[in-house]
Amino acid sequence: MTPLLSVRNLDVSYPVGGLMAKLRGADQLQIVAGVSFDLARGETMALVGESGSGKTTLARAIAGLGGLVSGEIRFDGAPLNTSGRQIRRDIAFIFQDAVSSLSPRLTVRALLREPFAIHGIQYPEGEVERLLRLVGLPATIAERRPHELSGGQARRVGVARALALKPRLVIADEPTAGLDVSVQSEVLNLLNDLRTRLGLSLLIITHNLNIVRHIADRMAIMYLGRFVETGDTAPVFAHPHHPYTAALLSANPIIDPEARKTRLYLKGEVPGLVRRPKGCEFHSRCPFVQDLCRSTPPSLREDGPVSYTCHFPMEASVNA
Amino acid sequence: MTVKEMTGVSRRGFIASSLALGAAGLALRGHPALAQVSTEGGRLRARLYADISNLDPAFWTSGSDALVMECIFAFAMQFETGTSEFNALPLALKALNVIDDTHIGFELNEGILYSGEYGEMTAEDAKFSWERIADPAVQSPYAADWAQLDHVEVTGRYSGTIVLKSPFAPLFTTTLPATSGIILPKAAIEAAGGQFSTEPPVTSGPYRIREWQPRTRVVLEKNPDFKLFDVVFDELVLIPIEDPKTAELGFEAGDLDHAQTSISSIPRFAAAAPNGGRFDEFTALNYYWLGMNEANADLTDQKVRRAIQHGIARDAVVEAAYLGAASPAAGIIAPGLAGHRAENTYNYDPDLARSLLAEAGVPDLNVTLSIQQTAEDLAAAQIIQALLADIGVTVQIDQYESGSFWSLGIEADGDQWKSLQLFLFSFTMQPDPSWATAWFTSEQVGVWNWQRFSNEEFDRLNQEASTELDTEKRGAMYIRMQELMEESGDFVFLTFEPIGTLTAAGVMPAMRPDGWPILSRFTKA
Amino acid sequence: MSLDASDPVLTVSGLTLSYDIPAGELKALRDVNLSIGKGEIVGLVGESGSGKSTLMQAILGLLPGAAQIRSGSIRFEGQDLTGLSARQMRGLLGDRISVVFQDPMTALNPVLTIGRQMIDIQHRSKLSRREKRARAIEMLARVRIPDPESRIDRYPHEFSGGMRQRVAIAMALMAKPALLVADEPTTALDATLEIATIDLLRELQSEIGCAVLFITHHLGVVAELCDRIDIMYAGEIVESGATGAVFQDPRHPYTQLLFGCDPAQIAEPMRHLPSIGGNLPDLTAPLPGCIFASRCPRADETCTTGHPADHKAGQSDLVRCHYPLAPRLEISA
Amino acid sequence: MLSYLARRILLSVAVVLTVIAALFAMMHAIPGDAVRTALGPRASEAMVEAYRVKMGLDQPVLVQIWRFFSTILQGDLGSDAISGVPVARIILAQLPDTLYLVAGAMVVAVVPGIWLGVMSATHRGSLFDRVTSVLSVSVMAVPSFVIAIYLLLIFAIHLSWFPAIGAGEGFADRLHRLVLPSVALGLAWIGYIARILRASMLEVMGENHIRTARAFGLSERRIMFDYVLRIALLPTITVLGMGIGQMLSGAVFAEIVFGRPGIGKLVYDSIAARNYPIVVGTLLVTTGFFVLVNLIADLLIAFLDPRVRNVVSR
Amino acid sequence: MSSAVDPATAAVVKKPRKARGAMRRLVSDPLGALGLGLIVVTVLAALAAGLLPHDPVKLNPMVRFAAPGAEHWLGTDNLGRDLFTRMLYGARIALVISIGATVASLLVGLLFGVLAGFGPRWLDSILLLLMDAMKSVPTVMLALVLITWTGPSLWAVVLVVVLVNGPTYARIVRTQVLALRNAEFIEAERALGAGFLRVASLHVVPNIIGPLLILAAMDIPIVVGIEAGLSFLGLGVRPPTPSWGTILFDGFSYIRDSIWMVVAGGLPIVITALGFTFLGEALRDTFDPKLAKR
Repeated sequence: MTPLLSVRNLDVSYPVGGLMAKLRGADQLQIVAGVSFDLARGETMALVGESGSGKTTLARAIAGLGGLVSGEIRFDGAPLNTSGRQIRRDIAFIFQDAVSSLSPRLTVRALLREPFAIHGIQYPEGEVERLLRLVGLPATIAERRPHELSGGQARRVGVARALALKPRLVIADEPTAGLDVSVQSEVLNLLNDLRTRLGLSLLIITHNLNIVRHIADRMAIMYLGRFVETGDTAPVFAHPHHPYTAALLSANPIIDPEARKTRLYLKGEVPGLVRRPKGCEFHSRCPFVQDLCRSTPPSLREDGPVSYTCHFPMEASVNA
Repeated sequence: MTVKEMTGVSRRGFIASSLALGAAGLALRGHPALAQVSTEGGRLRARLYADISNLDPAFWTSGSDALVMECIFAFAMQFETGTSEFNALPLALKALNVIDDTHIGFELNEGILYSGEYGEMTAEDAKFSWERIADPAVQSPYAADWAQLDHVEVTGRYSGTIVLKSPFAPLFTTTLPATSGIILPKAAIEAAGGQFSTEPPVTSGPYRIREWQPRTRVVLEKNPDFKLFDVVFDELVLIPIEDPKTAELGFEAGDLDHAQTSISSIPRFAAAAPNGGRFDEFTALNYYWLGMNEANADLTDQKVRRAIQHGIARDAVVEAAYLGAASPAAGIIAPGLAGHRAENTYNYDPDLARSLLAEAGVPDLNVTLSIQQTAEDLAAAQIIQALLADIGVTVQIDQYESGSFWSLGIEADGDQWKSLQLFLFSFTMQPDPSWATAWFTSEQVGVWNWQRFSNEEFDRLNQEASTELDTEKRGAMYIRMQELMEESGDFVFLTFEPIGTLTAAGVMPAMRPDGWPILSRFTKA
Repeated sequence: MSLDASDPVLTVSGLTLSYDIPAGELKALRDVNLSIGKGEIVGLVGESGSGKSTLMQAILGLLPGAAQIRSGSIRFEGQDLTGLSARQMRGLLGDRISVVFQDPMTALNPVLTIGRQMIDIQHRSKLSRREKRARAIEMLARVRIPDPESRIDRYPHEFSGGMRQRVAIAMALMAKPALLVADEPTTALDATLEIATIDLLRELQSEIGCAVLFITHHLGVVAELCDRIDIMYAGEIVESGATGAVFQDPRHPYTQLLFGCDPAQIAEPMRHLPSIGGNLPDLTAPLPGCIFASRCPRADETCTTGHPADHKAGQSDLVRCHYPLAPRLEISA
Repeated sequence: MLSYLARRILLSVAVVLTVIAALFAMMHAIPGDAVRTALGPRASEAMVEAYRVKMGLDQPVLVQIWRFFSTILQGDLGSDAISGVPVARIILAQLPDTLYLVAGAMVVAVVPGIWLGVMSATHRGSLFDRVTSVLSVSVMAVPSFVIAIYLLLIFAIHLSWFPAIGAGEGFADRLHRLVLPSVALGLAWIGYIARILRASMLEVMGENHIRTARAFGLSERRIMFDYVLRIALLPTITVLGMGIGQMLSGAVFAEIVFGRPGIGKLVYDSIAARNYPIVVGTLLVTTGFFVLVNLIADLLIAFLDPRVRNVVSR
Repeated sequence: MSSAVDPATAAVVKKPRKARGAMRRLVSDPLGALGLGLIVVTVLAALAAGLLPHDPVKLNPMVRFAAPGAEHWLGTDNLGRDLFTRMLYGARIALVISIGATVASLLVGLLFGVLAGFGPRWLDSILLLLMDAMKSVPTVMLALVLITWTGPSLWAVVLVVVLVNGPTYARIVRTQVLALRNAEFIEAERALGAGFLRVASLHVVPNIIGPLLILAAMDIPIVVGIEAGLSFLGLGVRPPTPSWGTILFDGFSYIRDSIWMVVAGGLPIVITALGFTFLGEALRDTFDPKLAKR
């Protein structure tokens, strides 16, 4: 069976600077580089990385929301037309900032009817109530405006809007950012429930590894716009191959002072995208860097359900 | 002395005197606050109606120029002040000797010194200066002032003879006592490159220029070498102020020692001059009228023009514009002069006006009324606008700065004359009726005859009247001429304009009968 | 008043505070008790709207005009801060009490160099400008700012977020204060930076020996860094105790539920995560009973009518619950 | 900083060029003879012919544009239609008096404006603040020529405290005569400055770094002047930049009412005289001045605010 | 052109508030109430102008400079016209011009601002340069040059206002559009497939128009000032149409003969200006306090 989404060698750049930059030929900044992955139907995949790793850019490019894209994106086996209208129905995007992703002057009802209006679809009677019920909101909320909603409610409305046109892929950008712990579970549970009930595929962008562990089938770790490690969630957590993955996993604060001792620390700061390091792009921060890393980019390696790009992968025991 | 020969007056000359007499003013006296500090004789601050633009006797342009030239150059002759008669007296000249109609001998005063290295004024200088203006090659706009000059013969260091091609009466009334009589040394003019503008290479008058700040002030200081008459004030500060109302404010605030007022303020100042100063009013000679350009397509029909004549209640216009300072006129020749008309041939009659318009087939006429940018013209224009609205004529008022206004009807200045329709105009006068009518002959069409009024009988009468010696007959001729003007429909005679001047306490003005100040002769009261 | 080593640096007792808002009186803090011992790191944990920022502002004397302290005291080194004049409070701030704020992007003056700001805050010192500058450089080096001699003349926007936060820490600790208040200093940082910053803070704290009040909503950070933990909910401190003890054996239902729904605290991967239902109570008109009653699965009539007292329970020093000794709640998703 | 400088200067040049281009387009768009449009009806035939040759009006439009630009950029603004004197010289002669007036108006505006702004921001909500706000808004609303006439009526005519007309000579006299026109021109800007300063001070006072400064026990005085005002003044500088440029042309009213020489009066007289070269020349000079002042203001802001230098404008 | 503060960004997307409560708050603000009162007076004056017994252009030189009295409430001018009547008719001119010109400027600003904000970058750059160029010509100069060529008329005044205020509004709109263009809710609409027209009309303009209207209300006194100023210079409305500016100029000319003309021309300018400014300030404070930095 073909995967629902199949991405091959995807590059995403953004135009930068003005005339001078154009003359220097430096008018584009490559943010995502050479990304390939598949997403199966009904599967949840998490894109993980720190700020500036390019995870949001990648997701937006897939949803056709910007960036100069090269490479191949296939949706349901066919090349994806990122500027067409069909993609808007097939792929739904849930934005990070729930409240500000709702047009401030419209009521919830109007917001929920919009997808139908946009696509010229006859609005099914009672659909607003149905959608609200679907995301666990009372029908009375339909007459409110975005600023009258709580963060959790706004996020649910966002989800309801995303689901209105029965998409097949939902991309959620940091769906729990800014939410309290007690609320974030509700949102994650909702997404998960919908995934199972509606047979959606989910692409979740997050920097929070703790939620990834619970909800994602597969995960991809991004660094400077590249996938440094991809694979099924459990094996990656159990045995990170890439030092960056290991560092991220160990950066989880814990109560046990003993466990802290095995923590992996990274050197320095994330280098700018303008000056990508040579060789392995992670070498400037890698605690285990060797000469080879500085000169030669590592190729993709596989270890069972996990693939990674590192010359000298971590031993299985390190993060035990 | 009256002028017999009018053709010699140039347009530029006319502009100049019109401006000067119509608007300029000036004063003298040390102002307590500032003036006496520096100079013993004090300082006199007077208004110029505009900034100076050219002080070359052959090329000057405005009355302000003339006023300043009269201070910095020793004129050949100068009009007497403080009298009611025009009387030109020799100044640089010591004597004039009319040998015959075409030979006039002259003798210069000795010891008139030029500034700089140019020494004493001589008969050679007179020859050079006068022949220069007359020389067609120089292209002086004032060449007509010396139109009949053949040449000047130098007979001695200080004496010579003016040789005319034919008799030329204006020589004594408009040429020698005015700017065209100014005598300048050849060397200086040549050093300046043949002509100059605002920086005279040489001066010879009671004052010389100390400082000129464009549009701000001209400061003149006393010339110690000048001996022809006693000069009282050490310093003249001439401030260009175009708007007479502003000048009045300046005078009242103590910023000016002498200024000409607006006509509408005359009654107020006549009742009480501000700051203990004096107010003088000069005889109303200058005439003010509404002209219509009969060459304009909308106005070619005489019925239309006559309708407009009948639609204007002149008393209302005059009253509104001058706030009671003047009365309506029936013509262009002031009371007391031969040819003065007491009454018009028509009266204000809006009904007749309307029927005339209907006959002409223009029940809703739109015309523009061009005026100068003064409160008085604006008031008069608005009254006219209202009156004409009453007979179904819509008037749009266009305001112009004085300079540009005066080129509106002149063919040499472009095609604007074609679109000119109605205009409010005033001309200056000398006390002779020939001054008034000279501008409306066929020859003057496109020059000063903006109405483009052209009438054979008028032209003939104008010619005959200038040689007619019988005052009564002559008067009748001029009355007939005004009738002809009126019948053409081109003219609505409005009024004769008085001139008022304000002079600060402690200053004794020196004024010609027409209200023109001779600043160098101002004294302390 | 004499101080001995066992005296806490800061004692908040019975602090009740409200805001005057158009809708009435918002009771932001109610009978808050908190104490921080010398050299102790105390974590103050609470979700949005729990009042932890208000408490911080009250301690620092930086309350907005609409806030009114109704009762209670904040004693710092024997002085009641609530009674101090603005001038007296200024005398303490930046000297005996320092702060690190949450947002490193806006907490520094954008138009002054780092050096200028670090020199300015030494306004009490009699040192020369040059010496102050030297101290600032030294301090920057201590927080591992590379090349501090030249960096000191840079403007805040020329630093990365992590570095800015380290600069803020350097500034806060320069005067060797007795108490450092850290208001979510790592929230805006990425995980790897967060850990590094926490390590740095711990290191500097142990050198200087100051007490730290660390405000956060991140349970893991408290576990990592703090000696003691105070849990805040809706304007009240509901549980307080040694970190290890509270994490191991939380006694207040809210604490239990909170820990229960933190994915980091759940060892086994589970698709369906637990959550706490319901909403925060309306603080303009709180019900007479327990503040958590409306969301508590164990609440009975006692809880909705009577306000619970503070109890010692289990290993926790303070549990504001009518049933502090009840068995642990079963967390189910 | 250098690139900001370069970009900002480039922009100013582009703006000036655009204005010149717009002027060219307008003159050619207006029906009728472009030369007459450029020179006005009073130009003599000789001048018209000279201009025709100079601008090459028989040449292709591109050549005309090039000549139009190059003559203007060489500082040649044409010649007065009446006297033939170069327009640039006429304008430059009038500029000083107007600049004195603008300087006077700036003093009138800035000193009380800043004081009121600071005082009302630091005493927010007080009676003083309320009164100041109402007054600021009130003076902003009233056009300067209305103020000018009332000042003239009251202080020059009725009370005779100040001279009514002219620019005067000598320092004391000039200063004395500058008072009323400066007040007329500057009064409204007191309000603008006070209001903008108050607003931006309040905004800065609410920023986190001020809280940081407070948390380090810095004195209020120091916080106000070193931390708040330093940032809050930046928008005020922008406003002043705009203000100086607007005053330069707004001076026309004060100059007419108070009978002062200056470029405002010059341009007013030139309009009545249909002396287009002077009107257009003055437009170019004041625009150039305006652009220059705003450039200086922006560079000053960039100098004072390190953030601006790094902002890449879209 | 970048500057430290951009007023426009401050105005982007804020919470709409309930209109009725806002109106109450507006009127409870004493300044807002005063402003509203003054505007109501001005509007009533403009409406009542036709009811007066005198004709605003009817001349009667015989009763010039009459002092205020029962017949002429504010006296008469130099041509004997009733000043009170002229003053009220002046209100008509002032209101019609200022509101008409402001609406025209708003439309122009909205059109070009949206074009620049949404259009391709080159179009934005060109429009931006044009806006900056327009704004770099000092207002009075622009007016003077324009009127030298067009000749004085009401339309010229409107044109001046559009050229002066239009680019300002366009710039504000553009900045807001740019800010909104990348706002999450716009992204969200686009992610749903909404087209340009839908996004612009349904989501962008409604979020921009509020603050823009407030700014425009606050600009009205400036427009009144421009009209009166140009008429004062003889470059606005033509005589005999009564404009406050022409009344004031007549008053200035005859300031020694009667002060009532200066009062009749100046006072209503002051009143209207204060009215609109107070109301504008109150509107802004009520709906959009962030605009204060403009």
